[in-house]
Amino acid sequence: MTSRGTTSRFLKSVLQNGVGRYVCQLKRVSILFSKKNQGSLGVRDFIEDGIVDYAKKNPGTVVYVSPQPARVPKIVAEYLNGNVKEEIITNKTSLEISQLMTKLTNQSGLDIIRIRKPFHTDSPSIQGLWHPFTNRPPAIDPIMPRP
Amino acid sequence: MSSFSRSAQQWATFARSWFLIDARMQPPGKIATMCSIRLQGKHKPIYHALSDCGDHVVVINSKHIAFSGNKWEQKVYSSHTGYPGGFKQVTAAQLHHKDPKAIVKLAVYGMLPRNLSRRTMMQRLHIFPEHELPEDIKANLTEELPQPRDIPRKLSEYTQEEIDAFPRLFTLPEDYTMK
Amino acid sequence: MVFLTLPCWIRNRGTDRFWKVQEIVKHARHFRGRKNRCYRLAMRAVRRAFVYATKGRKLKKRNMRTLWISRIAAATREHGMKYPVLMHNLATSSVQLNRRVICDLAITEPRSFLSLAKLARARQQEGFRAALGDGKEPPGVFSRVVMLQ
Amino acid sequence: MAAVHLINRAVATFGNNCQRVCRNVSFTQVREKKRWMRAYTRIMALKLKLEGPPKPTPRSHQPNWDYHAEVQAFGIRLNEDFLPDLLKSAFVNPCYVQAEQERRRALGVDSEATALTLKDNIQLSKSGADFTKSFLSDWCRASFPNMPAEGVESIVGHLSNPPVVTNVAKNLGVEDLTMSGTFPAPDHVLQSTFMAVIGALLESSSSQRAGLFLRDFMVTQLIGKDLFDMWPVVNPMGLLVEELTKRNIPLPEPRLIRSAGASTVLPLYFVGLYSDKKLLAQGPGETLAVAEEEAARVALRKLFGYTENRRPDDFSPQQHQQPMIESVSSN
Repeated sequence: MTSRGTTSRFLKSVLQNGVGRYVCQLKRVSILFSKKNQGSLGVRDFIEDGIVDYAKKNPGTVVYVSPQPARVPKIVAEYLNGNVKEEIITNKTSLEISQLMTKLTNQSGLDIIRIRKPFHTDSPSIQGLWHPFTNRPPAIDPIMPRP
Repeated sequence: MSSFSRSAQQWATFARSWFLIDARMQPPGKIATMCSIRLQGKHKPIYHALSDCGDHVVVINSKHIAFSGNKWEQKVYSSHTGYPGGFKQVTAAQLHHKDPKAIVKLAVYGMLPRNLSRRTMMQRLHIFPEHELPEDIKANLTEELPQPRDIPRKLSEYTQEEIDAFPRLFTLPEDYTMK
Repeated sequence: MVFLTLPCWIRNRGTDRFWKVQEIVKHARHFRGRKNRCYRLAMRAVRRAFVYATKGRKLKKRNMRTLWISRIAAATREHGMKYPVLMHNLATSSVQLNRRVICDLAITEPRSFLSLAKLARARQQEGFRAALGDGKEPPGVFSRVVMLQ
Repeated sequence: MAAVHLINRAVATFGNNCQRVCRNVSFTQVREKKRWMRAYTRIMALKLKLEGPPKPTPRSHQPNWDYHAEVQAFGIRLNEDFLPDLLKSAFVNPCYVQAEQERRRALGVDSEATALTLKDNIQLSKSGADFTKSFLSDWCRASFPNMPAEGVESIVGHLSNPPVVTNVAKNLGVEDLTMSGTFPAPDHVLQSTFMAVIGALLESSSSQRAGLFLRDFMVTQLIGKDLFDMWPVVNPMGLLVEELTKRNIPLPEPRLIRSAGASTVLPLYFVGLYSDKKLLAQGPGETLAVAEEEAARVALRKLFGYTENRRPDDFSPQQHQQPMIESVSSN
């Protein structure tokens, strides 16, 4: 993929998250699955085994479990900055789903696009940026061609 | 020194400064290297080839440049007018006689990178054959660059005492006649 | 659509041309000219672009390094040294900053860079002194080291 | 080879087709490009063009919504102990209560039989806004002791400005929980709701917790902000003279230190401010007046301790508690 043709952004966090205190950015997660369909087998396992543990571990996230006649089971994750992310979990095992849930929990909810540099700062300089007179001896007199 | 406002900081960082070079008794190649580095902006830590951060250079006394060796006679500047039989060749001395700015200018032009910004950089080069500068350019100058070569003193500039004090290798016989 | 005959059924199988075109053209939407909409031209342009992108991934590292080096060279000359002198003497005084960091320091933290340059200069002088030994030239020998000092 | 393969496939699918027709099964899985997709997407795009994007529905009207759980999770997510009833009432805006009453009247519900027992958040919002203001100005005074009252005021004013507060509120998930008469909730409603949340926190735990909350979510918005973006000073030189006379420092004397390209259209001047032959500050600019003003701003920033390279503000949970109690109790 060419880098010019793809969207990109700089590294940032939502609302300076983690400077004061860390807030888990995942506010709501709903698991849509079917009670009968074969593709939802792993989801049903996960709901039996892991979902309660997950909800206990992450009390700041509201977990909705909604069985419905759906052929494609999915996880709909909603983030604090208003982004909604859907993950399709057809034919995934319970373990894979729990890993996916952990991943979704740890994400910030910002768009997942190319990040231009792995570091970014708004104020890059402490001592002051270079300018043409930083390292030049001060010249009080105007410059004149010597006679 | 920090904590300028952002716009002021940017204005300061990307400002163009003006350099003065005195070419009296200097080799044109050395002058041209100094010029081409400044014109490209390669003397700044913020250099980038695409950011057009070159400075202005003012060269004075280009009439009094000094070629070493027999370059005045042997160095040839060739050009072609494009017409049949239009191949012109002039020696450095002839060219210098015709246009005292030309040698420095050609030397700098040859040292700049061959790209679209070459002509723009050349526009930032100001060459003056003599010592005098117009007032508006004089007001712009920020720094004078040191000359790359020390100017040798002429014999006429030495005082009689210094000449007498100079160690002699041999004394000419009394009856020696100059040819 | 209903296909009751076998030939019609067979003819309409296979990938849709539309989607085939979209797969290529989506990479060429920001190109200039007809390349961004005509499949034939887009195909070539996109292939070339991907080849350039592949090569560019290597080239970028090389170009960045040359850029850092020219910037460090510029900053070093401001302090009256040359680039190889600075880098060599920093290495011998076991300063393990890479070129990217030194270049960033030269732009954003000029005073730290100045102290680095001073360190390198001190190391250079020390090296000269060590090379000179007792500081005397052997008779009849002109040492360039002495002149540099 | 390919032809044989094709025929085999054709025969197989034809057989399937026959079976399907016989059994009248309507659909089987096809592992191909979804060929209906092109027409479908085109129709949807056309529809979008004709009708415009659909109206946003509040999250509470969409499936999977449990208000109680959401409110509970809101408090836990932010690591704060709210009283649930207090927090719930903090989200109820007066405009919502009004709209709800009107709706009931329109539906013909007897207002006495099913009385609307909703408490709105005016009280909480007021107490929260007051606390925010006092805390923020205390914090500013504690962190920038040299800042004059106007500067503190403008910093606090910037932080409690609707754009900043609504941005914080939206990114903390207040928007979903807000009960407002109109949707999407207008900025001032969001702001008063956020203030009410702070008021609820103030009542349900201590003022210290509320202070920490403000510090972690509001004061962090100061990071990377320039002082004079928040505080529009028209005449910085006059202010500098005023400040210096207050501190008994000799008045500044502007001097042109350096210049470049003075007769071009892109000149650069550096003006230094000297007071008692010591350099206070220097500033670049495109004209002498601008450079002098910039130098005065730099000097002011240095005087007030709001330079870009100042020590970062302390946001760690333990160490800052001590001065905060003092500042709050002194209030």
